[in-house]
Amino acid sequence: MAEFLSLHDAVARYVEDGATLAMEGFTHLIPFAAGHEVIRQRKRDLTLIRMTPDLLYDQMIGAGCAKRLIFSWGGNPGVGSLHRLRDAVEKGYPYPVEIFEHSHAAMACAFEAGAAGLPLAVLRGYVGSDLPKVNSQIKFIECPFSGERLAAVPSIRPDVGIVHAQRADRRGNVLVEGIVGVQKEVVLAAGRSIVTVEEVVDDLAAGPNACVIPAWAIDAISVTKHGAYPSYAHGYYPRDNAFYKAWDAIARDRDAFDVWLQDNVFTQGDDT
Amino acid sequence: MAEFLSLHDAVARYVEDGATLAMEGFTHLIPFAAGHEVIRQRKRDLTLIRMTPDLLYDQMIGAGCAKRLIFSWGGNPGVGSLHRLRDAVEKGYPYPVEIFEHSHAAMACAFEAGAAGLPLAVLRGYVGSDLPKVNSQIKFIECPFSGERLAAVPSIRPDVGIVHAQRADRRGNVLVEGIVGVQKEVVLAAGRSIVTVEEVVDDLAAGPNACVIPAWAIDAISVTKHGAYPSYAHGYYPRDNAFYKAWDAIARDRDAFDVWLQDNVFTQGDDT
Amino acid sequence: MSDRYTAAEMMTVTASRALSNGSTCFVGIGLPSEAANLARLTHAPEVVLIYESGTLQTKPDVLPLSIGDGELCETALTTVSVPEMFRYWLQGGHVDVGFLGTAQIDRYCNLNTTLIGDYREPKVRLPGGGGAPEIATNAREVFITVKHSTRTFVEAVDFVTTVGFGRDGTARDGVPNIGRGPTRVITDLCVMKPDAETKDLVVISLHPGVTREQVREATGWEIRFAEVLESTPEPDDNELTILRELKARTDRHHAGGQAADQTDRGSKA
Amino acid sequence: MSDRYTAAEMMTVTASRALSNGSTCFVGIGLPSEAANLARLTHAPEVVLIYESGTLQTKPDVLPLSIGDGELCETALTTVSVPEMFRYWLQGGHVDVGFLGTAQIDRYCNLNTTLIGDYREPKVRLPGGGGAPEIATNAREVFITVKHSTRTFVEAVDFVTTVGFGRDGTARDGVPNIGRGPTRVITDLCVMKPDAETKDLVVISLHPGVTREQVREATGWEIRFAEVLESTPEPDDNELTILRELKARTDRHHAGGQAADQTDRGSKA
Repeated sequence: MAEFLSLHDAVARYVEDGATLAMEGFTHLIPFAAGHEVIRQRKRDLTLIRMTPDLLYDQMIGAGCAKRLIFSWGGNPGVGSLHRLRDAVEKGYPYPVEIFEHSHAAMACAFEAGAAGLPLAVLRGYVGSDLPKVNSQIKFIECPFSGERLAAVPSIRPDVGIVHAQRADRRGNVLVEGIVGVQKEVVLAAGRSIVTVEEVVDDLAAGPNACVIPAWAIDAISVTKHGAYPSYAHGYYPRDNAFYKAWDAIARDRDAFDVWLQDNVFTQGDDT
Repeated sequence: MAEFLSLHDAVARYVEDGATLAMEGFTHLIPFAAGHEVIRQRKRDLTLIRMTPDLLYDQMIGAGCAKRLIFSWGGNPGVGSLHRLRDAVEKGYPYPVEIFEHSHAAMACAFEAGAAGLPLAVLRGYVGSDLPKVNSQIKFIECPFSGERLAAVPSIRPDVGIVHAQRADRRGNVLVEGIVGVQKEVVLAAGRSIVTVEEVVDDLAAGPNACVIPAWAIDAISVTKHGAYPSYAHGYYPRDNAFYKAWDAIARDRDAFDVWLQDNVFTQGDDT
Repeated sequence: MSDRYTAAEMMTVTASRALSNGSTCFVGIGLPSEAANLARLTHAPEVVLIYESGTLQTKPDVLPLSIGDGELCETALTTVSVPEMFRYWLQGGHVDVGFLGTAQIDRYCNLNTTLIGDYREPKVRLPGGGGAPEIATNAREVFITVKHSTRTFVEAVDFVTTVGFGRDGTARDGVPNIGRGPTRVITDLCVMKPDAETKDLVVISLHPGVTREQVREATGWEIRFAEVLESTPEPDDNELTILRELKARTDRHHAGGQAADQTDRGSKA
Repeated sequence: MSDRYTAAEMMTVTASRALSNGSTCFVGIGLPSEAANLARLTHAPEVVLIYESGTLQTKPDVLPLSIGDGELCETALTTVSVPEMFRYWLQGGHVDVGFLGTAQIDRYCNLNTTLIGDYREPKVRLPGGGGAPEIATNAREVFITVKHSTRTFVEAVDFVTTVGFGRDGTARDGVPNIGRGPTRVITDLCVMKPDAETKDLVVISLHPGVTREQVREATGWEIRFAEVLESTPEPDDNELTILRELKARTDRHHAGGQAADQTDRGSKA
């Protein structure tokens, strides 16, 4: 049952060193504030899972939180590379990061299967691709009815799932609206879930089939205004495209990144 | 791309003798009018698929349209048995009907897999049940990651899928609202799809994540007011519970059924 | 027996008390639905009710006639597709209690809702499994409520639609990712629980005024009784009042629920 | 070359013309997105554009910077979850054309967007597969648009992220339920198609003013030319006007899209 906690307390309680952590948001509702809290609390040896490890995971990897990354597209959308990720993968700085690389279809299916409590996802995928040669998680099975060869990947069932959403009601039910990505799947697939929200309202004002996650499927809710910034929250604020562009220069240089981290993460936050 | 057709023409064009036909609506939005059109056109040897073959399939089976039934719960909800179905299964009247019986979970997953273009659905199901002993469609596979034994059933990919929905816009995009059941899955899984709707509107007035089926995923739309009656259409009319209760006596008796069929199906419809 | 309440009311109230506040319950239609909603309207206002039609956390004002009445959707927190319901919410592990009825039950709580007789030559064809086979294995535990009679409580079910503990009580042993199975059977005569070891049903509590003999006569096998046999607590006045109001509301609603001009149409398109 | 349009404009207009009205197109970000939206704003108003973020039938007024810009959702018919997008809409067989870019491509249209060098010791790490591996196999056919250079058009891709026809042109042979694969590659110099038999790329059309030599020099293998080599039709004024307006609108939007008070915050929670 969802408990309203400060972001500090939610991360302190549920994110342990060595945990498997999925932080999702498909270009929208990316839980940046929560990621910065993970950095501030100097969590280490995390297995980070995310379809699109963009700036958020670049920052967390650069800050030394990760030992492993499971992903399907790692870039700064519309801008270029993730330099902190590349530095970790190519040069082992600040720590080596092991990667398990998928396609989007496989990861989307793996989140779906995780939410469905299954150990595997089956898809018509990876035909002719070299990815199965470099990712031991990708296998193939034969359909017992048609004989067709289909790809299978382990479902994603992280220790902790963190997403951002627009709003919660006072009982802790959460509305996600717009590009909903895999937000619901992450919360349902995770052992523990934290949802940061823009605000708390009396009434979610949701349609009959809206994407609402009930309070009893969530562990902690942290009211975190602008918690997805510099990504966006549909109906609240737009994406700060300028920051995404500016990130390229910050992340290219180890020292510039450290200064940014000091000024924008370590000296921020509402420690309680 | 959706074409607006009369119900007569839609059924005449797409439902062939011997076809596999799924008509869905989970207690809500059951396409009764379309089923009556199938009866009027005296379609034969159909393989009928439906999770809950309630009054609609009792009528179609009693009228002699079916040779096979794939289902997971066959009853008159809150009332009792389906007497026409029982007469066909137990006494072969008017024709013998072969049954393939599943659980709801398996059929829901089979529709999902059908919509996803897969040949099979995998679920944690049928543990300890006798259903796999009497339904050759149910198999078991071993998860290549966990070793767990999981159930597998063929996906449902009918020749024709028919559902009812609240409304279409003038381009043929359809909104389904309330208890959405497997309406979207049926349309996407079927080779051809017919959607009957209460009305056509300028603007669907749907929320950003509403259950909207695009016109290009539908073959025919038939504007059919009260097309789900005596089931209901959320926002349009309630379920006629009295008719569901009255059905018991009609269906118990072969002659009473024939009279009902004559009066309410064969002498109705808007032949064009 | 009491003149304050009927045996059916005793059963419903006892079944409702089994549900704890805040638990998540996947509700079968009929008796389970009645008991679950009574729980919500009395001691367990925060019980979360889920119906297989996709309605999550629903709070119907009247009891549904079918599993997918509009009332369930209108009063739900949200309504999801049926595949999502079975995949994410049931199989995904979010259901504490599956609350089921049945047509037949045996000593190992195996349930039959498929047919009486032989599968290929049925004497009576019943509706089938519906959601029950996977509710019984994917919910953390299962409550069963059903009227007590030898027609229902049989030595051996004709068909295992939904597993309790199998024909020999061991069907769940060593199976990964499976719920505890039935933990309580509530009838109009008594409350039973599976023996912790052997898994066969044991009467743990008799309803007021009910004798062991009555239970024996209504059970198709040599039913066991607990060494310390409790007396089931009686319904209190508040429970009875709320239950009767709920049923009266329900009857009024389903009798008058449809437009008058539709009652004799039956099929007009 | 013309002074009426640039080589980049020639490429975009040619790519846009490949999309037919009413077809359903799964759109990659960058050049494919530009071409697909130009098609929608010119000859193919009924083209259905799908982005992997879940936005179905979207009609953005400006080009998205990321695959999930709010603009895509706001102008979409509806927006579904990402698992639904890949399972029901792509794998379910509702996509006519997958429109992709790439970092490397070989003669058999295999695409590499993973890395340059060896997988374990990369010289350059690229973003990875994203949606492309399954777009390329589950869409009915695939169009590829990319700038022509020896850096991109290589003898052998360092990694097959996304299959065209495999290392020997036979990867699709006998594979059930697979699309036709790449049917057209559009660059700033020419249009190529796979040979019907061998599947290796053949130049079928040179853009106005482009020579065979230029194409040969920009291609990392001995590229073939069709016996009858067409000249690609030039962009018309309407297409150029609409393309330029679209790009100007896009630049204005993305420059001024965020609130001024947020531009230097970068991370504040």
